[in-house]
Amino acid sequence: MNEQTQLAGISRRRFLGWTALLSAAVSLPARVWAWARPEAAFAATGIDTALAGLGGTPTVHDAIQFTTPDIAENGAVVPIRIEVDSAALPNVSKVSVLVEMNPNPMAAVFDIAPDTEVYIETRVKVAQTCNLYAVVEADGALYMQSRETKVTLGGCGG
Amino acid sequence: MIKKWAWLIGILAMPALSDDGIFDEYRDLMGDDNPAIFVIDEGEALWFEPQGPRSASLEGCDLGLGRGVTAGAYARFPRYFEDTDTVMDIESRLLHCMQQLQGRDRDTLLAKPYSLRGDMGTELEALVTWLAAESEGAVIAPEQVHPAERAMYALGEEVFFYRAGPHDFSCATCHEQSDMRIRLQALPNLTEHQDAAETFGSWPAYRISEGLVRTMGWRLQDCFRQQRWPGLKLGSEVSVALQTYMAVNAAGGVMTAPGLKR
Amino acid sequence: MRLMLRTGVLLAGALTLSSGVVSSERLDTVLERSFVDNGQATVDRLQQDPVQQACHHSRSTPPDAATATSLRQERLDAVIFPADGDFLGDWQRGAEVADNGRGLQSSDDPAQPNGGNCYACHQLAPDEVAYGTLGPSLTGYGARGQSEPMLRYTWTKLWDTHAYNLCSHMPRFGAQGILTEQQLKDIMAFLLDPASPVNQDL
Amino acid sequence: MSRIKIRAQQADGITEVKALMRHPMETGMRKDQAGESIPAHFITEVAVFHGERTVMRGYWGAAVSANPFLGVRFKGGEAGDTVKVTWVDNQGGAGEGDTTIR
Repeated sequence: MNEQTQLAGISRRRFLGWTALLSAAVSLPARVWAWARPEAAFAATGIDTALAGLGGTPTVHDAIQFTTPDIAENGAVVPIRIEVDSAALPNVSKVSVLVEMNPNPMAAVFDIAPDTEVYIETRVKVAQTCNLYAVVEADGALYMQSRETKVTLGGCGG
Repeated sequence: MIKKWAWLIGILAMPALSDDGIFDEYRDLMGDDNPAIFVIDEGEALWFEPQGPRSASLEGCDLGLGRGVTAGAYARFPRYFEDTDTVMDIESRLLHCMQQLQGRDRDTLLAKPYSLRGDMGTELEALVTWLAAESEGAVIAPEQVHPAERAMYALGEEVFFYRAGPHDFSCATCHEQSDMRIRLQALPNLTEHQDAAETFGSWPAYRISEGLVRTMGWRLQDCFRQQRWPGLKLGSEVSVALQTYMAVNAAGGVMTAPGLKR
Repeated sequence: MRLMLRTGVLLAGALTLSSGVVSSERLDTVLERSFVDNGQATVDRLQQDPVQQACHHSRSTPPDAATATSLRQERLDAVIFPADGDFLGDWQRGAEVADNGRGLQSSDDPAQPNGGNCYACHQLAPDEVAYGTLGPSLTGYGARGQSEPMLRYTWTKLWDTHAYNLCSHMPRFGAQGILTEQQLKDIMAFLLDPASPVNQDL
Repeated sequence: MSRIKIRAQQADGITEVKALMRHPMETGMRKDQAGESIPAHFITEVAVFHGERTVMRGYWGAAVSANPFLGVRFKGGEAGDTVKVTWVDNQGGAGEGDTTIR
């Protein structure tokens, strides 16, 4: 059965010693990276302060395709997708996701390498029905798209 | 058998119970990736790990198909075991093996069988998840041969319709009609084969609301909590009886667990 | 009141019933063994009252005509109407009661007010999309007016649905003490007040 | 348990990477059953590498969902190339996983 569980190179036998192995294998934390986590934006408790932490007020740009569900089955996991048409908006270097009504609206920032696609998929927590923002930085300017996602009570209500 | 890319190619799909398609877009975006894949690995590792005073693994555990046979075993539960002279669900059978083979203490094992808020999973949850994955694609075929197995079905049916508590709720209150929902949650009609098969076959399941895999034993406990009933004991006659009722109604369906649910 | 162990013979051990019939004595002992007190949700809740018993044995459909008639009348006679004769409270507070799904579960704080959890089963205000379908839609309920018979009918349905619909799935919010008289008045207003969102077009 | 499942697939010069990480992503705002605060525990930084090249670096807050999913696309990449995903969290934990492009 071992070959069947070789997912992404992690066999069962390797998994058994995985935790110990990790501390040795992964010693390349943030310090050696050239970019930095925008701490002010992450610490912000309101959408305006969070945007200020990213560098200002973005303008709406149609080259940003921001996909979120209109209605989410559960706020704990809301799938999002951000795609930028690089012909219409070139040189995108950063992509950010913000959730307006979360205690800390800043959810994630992605630094995009110069010669790659601008395409990000992830899942975020959405505390209540509100607007989600996709903000991108290109040539030092900020652009955005926003979408409302409804968060519903799916179960027995208790 | 665990399929290498099962988490990416749609085998762990959401159930298609009726909720008027309101979450189709959400589920489309979610895709088929199911974090239960991690829990399957964890359960498999735990099965082979020597534990307890006897430093034994669970490889000698008889889940009904012979010692150490895991493939397809989940799909045959609940079933009668001669060595205990009772009908057992998979969770109580695993606890039995942990006591008998590994020499572990029952009260300690029962202290926290299911995850609480903030946990990433328990040993029992992981083992059940792996064993369910070992029955993926298997036909649901609970034993109904021994008189005790048939009696369990009858008891399960009786309890299913039993109304009690301050809200007068029974299992049937929510689960004897088709195409109904509570809030936006589709409710399976567990008296009917199709819904019973889809439901029984998709537990244990990763619950995205909790970030955890939950088992059928937990599911029943939580139903009774919401029914305003007292606490259901793991492996109790009522728990095993209701699982038998569902499994027999589901018989002939296919195991798809671990599922992915809200 | 604890569950009574009515049979001393069929105690612990394997189930050995040979047919599909489970006697009620047997069921009591099995329930007693299978459940434990869990906070406010105690095992005595499993003792059935006459309504629960009648509706259980008939599988959620009303029992025989004679039993049904007498039970229905008994429930009707037991309805307690508002002492001050005023049926309508505050629809805004009623909206909160309708939305709240908590109360009387082992996981709930008994010091907090119970909810009515109306949206679990009914459509009410049309802008709330998360409603269940186990019960009929009550959107626009206020169109039925506020005549005395209408007020008494609606109150009775909330207090004890079995007075009209024996073996309905709906909880007995008044008779079982789930909601207070004031909460029931607030729900009445939420249903019937022309200003309530229940009675607005989307 | 620090593990990552990764798939990388290449078509028409674009490689798509999908990764699933085992992590609780605790916000620090939840309480456990006993009423005690559950400490914040979340991935703060994540990176995707194609061989030696960094194709994406992410900085996350606790609002990314538990057992996080990440999908990215990059130009280039041939079948057989190595794709690696790494993360570090706010408690000093780290994870790494790799796969080959199909």
